[in-house]
Amino acid sequence: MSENKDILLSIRNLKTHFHVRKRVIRAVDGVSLDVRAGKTLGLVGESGCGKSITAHTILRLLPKTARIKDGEIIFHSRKRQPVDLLKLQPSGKEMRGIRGNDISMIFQDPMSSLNPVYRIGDQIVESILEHENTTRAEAMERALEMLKRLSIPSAEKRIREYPHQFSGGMKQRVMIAMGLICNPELLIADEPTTALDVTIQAQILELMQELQRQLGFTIILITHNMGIVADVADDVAVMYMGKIMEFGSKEDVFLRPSHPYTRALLKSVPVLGNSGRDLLEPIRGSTPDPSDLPEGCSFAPRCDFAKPECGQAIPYVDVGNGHLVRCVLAEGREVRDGQ
Amino acid sequence: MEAKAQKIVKSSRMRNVASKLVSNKAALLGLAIIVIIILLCALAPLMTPYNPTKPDFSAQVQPPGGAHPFGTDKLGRDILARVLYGGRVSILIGLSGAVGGMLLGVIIGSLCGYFRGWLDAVFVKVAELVSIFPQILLVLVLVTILQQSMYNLIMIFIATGWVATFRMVRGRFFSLREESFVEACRVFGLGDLSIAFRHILPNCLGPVIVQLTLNTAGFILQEAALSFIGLGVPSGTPTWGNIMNAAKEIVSINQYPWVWLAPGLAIALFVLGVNFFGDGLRDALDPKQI
Amino acid sequence: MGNEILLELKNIRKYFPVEEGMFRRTVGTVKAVDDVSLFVRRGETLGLVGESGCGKTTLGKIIVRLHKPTQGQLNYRLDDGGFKDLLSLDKQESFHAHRRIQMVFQDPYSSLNPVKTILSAFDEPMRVHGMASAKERKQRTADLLEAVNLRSEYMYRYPHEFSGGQLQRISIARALCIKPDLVVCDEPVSALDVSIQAQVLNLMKELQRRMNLTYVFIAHDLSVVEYMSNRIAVMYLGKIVELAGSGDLYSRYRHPYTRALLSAVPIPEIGAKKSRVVLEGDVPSPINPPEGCRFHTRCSFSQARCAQEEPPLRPYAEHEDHWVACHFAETLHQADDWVIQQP
Amino acid sequence: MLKYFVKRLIMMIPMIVFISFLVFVALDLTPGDPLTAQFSPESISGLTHEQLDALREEAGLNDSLVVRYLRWFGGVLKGDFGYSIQTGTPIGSIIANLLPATIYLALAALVLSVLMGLLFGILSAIKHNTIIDYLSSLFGVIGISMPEFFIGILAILIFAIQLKWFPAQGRTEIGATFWVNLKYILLPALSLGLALTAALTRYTRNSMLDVMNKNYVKTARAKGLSEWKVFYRHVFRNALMPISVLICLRLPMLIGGSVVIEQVFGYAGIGSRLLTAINSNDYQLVLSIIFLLSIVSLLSSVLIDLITGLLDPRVRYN
Repeated sequence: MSENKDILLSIRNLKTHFHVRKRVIRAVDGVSLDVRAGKTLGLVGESGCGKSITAHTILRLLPKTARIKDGEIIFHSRKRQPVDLLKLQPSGKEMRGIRGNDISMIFQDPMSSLNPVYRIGDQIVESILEHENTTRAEAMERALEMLKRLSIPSAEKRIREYPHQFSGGMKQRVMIAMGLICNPELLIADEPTTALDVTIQAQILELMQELQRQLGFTIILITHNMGIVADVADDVAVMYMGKIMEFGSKEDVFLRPSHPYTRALLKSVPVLGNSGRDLLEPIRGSTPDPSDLPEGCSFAPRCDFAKPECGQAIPYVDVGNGHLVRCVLAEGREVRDGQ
Repeated sequence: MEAKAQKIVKSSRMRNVASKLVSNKAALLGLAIIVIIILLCALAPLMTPYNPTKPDFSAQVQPPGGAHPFGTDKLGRDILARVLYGGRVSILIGLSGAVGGMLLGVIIGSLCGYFRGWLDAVFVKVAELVSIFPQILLVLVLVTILQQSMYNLIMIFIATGWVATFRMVRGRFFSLREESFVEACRVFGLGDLSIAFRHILPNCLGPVIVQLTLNTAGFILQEAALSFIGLGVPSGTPTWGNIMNAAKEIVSINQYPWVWLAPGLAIALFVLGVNFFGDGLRDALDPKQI
Repeated sequence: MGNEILLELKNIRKYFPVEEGMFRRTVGTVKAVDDVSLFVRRGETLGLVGESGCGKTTLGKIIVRLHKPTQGQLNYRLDDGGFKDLLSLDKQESFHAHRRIQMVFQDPYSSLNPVKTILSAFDEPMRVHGMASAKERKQRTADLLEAVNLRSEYMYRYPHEFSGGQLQRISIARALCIKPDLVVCDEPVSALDVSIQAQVLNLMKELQRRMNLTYVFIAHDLSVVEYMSNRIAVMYLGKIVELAGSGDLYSRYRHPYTRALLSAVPIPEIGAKKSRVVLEGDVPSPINPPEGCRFHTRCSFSQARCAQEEPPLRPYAEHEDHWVACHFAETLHQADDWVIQQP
Repeated sequence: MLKYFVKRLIMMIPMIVFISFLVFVALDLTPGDPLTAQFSPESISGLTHEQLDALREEAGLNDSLVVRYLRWFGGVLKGDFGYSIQTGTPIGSIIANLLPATIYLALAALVLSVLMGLLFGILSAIKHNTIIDYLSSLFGVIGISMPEFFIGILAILIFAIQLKWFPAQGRTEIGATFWVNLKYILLPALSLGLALTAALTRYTRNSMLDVMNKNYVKTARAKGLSEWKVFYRHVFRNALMPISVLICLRLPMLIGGSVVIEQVFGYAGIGSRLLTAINSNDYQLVLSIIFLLSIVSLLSSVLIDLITGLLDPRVRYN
């Protein structure tokens, strides 16, 4: 995890735990990541692996029961001094200055992510007026231009309409418009197309890539769909039970998968074209209870290559120019989490 | 195969609902109040020697203390006796009205919720009409036609009390009707009535019981108000409401407050208990709260 | 896989009235399923794929008679070999026909009655369909739970004590308790986690082999449908636009919508050069679908004829099992940008 | 928007007609001679039986129920409710000067309870799971458990008699200014409104908490808005709609309750007049008052319903 200039966000040993009645759920349990500026990082894993909590921790949008136990998130912004987001007051002035302005976020379910009683235009303009002192008319003009850029038909009319008059696909475009209106440096997309049909999903992913090419912002794309990551991401981080099992470029992870979980995940997903000739190999058992995770590697109980050492601390190993694997079997230079 | 051998126990929903209730102190307090007051009223003859209705002109308007722990009213009748005997009637009216209303509401609600069509449209309009009419006015209309009696009062409560349960059961049927387990029953060829009453209805019992407690509380208050203005239970049989009838004059409010304070507090305490218990029940039965 | 036809749908239509206003006046009709005909052979898996609103779930529910179709026949081969329209049976026959066709639902958490034990969920259907002795029913429940890799003691538990994957396996076992020949599976794995999906899909394949079951497999995820199905029907706005063997559909697709669907599915592999076909705008409203071919408003190959004349679903060239509903199916695939996937 | 208002008003007409028919049927079932209800005592006193019968025939009292209903309803629409059997004065005038007092009381109770209910509800939602939340839910439970008249009597004992802040009885006094009238109405309005205040507190809290978990609130926070702006613009506005539905549901109870409260406070409104009418079997007056009170309750619930339409564009636009 080298410290060079093109890193926009570096997360070190992040631990976000939840206290629910007497149990402690270690949702994010020591995550370290570097997000390259202008690129797209795919954060992939099954539900409950902590990918969404990691993203919410970046923007400090966590419920009251959450506790950030450890770690730091350095934001190397172009517009301001590097700052550790975890040191800021969650709803303090400085953090709010970043949220929606330098780092913005869009969510999974477009149907319920827009306020039903406000017009579309007003909801987009609200972000501009919050972060920049400009006139409402000027802000509305920018909102209209952004809606057009997201190819929403007859934008002049639709900007005055209400969310219930929009389809799922159209609402997600409005969300993207809202996220990009203050031209942020980082857009976090939490399962943006999971609730959409596959052809609409293709439109949205295509749109996001096109806008990234034009505006140059960085994307963290959170999904459980390996296909989307292979299609859109530049770097990939595979998460399981609150830890990153494997991190590397798209080619590293898909052509040279080195962690047993990544390999098992790729073999358990049907791929279009082989039409059922070779049988899927499901991962046996089921995800363990997050409140009493086993010591060492939490994938060990379901892993075909499990060995006794998997019970102790697991090294985070660089198996080849930045391709990191958290597994005893991996050969290479060990990397400290904190570094 | 499943990982560890889980302890195979015939666990039941009722057990985990009960365990959640026990952990809710307010619900337990509520239950205690209800049980104590009902016991006191039921065992009234043992608690006080006095007759609640026989006037005793030698002991008019005595303040609490001595022979009369709660004092006596203008006709020398012992207030404690009247509160205890009166409690029986008030609780009986409140409970029977609520139970009657619940049964009616469940039956109509289930049929309308499951079969819809014109039956549903008719009862929705009827329910709307009944809820537009302030309940007291409906009672006054019926009181002017029929004469006052405890029996008529219960009938009136049932005639107006079914609406809340009806709306709730009908709503639950509308949503449950689309659930897959109901569709599965139809695919197995089970009959409509057995689906409605043996599969869907049991899922509504939780909120129905909660509504029962709320209705009981509501009717006790309603009976007290009606009896207080002299249109509920005729003053011959004492109830918490008509005991307080004496409190209409200012002089009795000020000079001998004990006459109306005891029954008033009895109503408030009992209804408070019912509400605490009802709230605890709602949280315990709410599937969302693990 | 025998080629004996088990079920034949003939010109099935299902229109839902759209009501508005105080007096629930009907102001339009949603043509959810519009003149669909197809057959299912015994032992095969017929895939039904399409995006939301295409009518695949409605068609599935018509097969199990949860919905009564506005028009059309549901011909089923009964034990004596003869075909009967399930929609015109008398009360008794109609009840017994429920044994033949069963359904597995999408949401595992709502397909079992939360206030009843697993045993009673199995027991009632068996009892109603003539399995007299309670002991025998309990034994069959135990066997079925073991058949789906679950401990038979779980029959005494309540649904809220199981995970999504376990519940879905229980629902599959329950659907088999009265020995159906045809099971309609409506998005059986979409609500499950990726690793659990593979377990359930393989279980369904194994049960099909062991009990000679026939599946109608409904899903929006083309990769899952292709993995499970022998033949796949692609639906759009209430109609079947293409029907072919799963291998054929992938490599020799002939309908522009199938092509767009295939190109939109993200592949978890690198290096597969794939030209992206991105459709414009949203799916039109099913209340008044476009005239002629319903896809012509979004089809990049559409010509004048497409807007006037609705293309019938007809066999494509000489392939016996390949049907397509497009006037220009024979010529379109010659275009150079037609192929989207280098194998 | 207008279409929605007009539609709601039209929907009300069948309801009014139905209520009036119900009331008339009840009137018909009551004993007592309808004649005395249609003619002032002077005009019919001293007439012989035959003349009374002729009068009855001429007034069409022997016609079928429906015809008499239509004539009665026609009169009602013109403000002619007939005569009070007991006092002989035209019912129209009795209602004219007593109904406004009751409406004034119910309105005051509504305003007070809505303000207090929303305030406590919002406070306990914002300060969720703190002492404030606990106290206000306790206040909520106690408020809905106390009978209204008991609260009234306690209020009189403490605030009127002991502390002498407010008059114990009565509605107004000669030459009373607005402020003096306010002093008269405060205690009755508070007692009448307490149950609604308690219910509103609980309901507002739950409705606010429910909205706070919605995705669009998370979106609002993700825009960088301050907690206060998120509450004010996004949470409160959406929480208001279910609350106005509750007010609409509880309004009939408010009007019903005023009958009891007027008795306790000796507040001369249509409610207490209704009770005296019942005790003296003045049926025509009783049922006319009941008819009017239910119309008021219907009108106010439709009004609240329209406000809901105003707030929620989905209602306006579909």
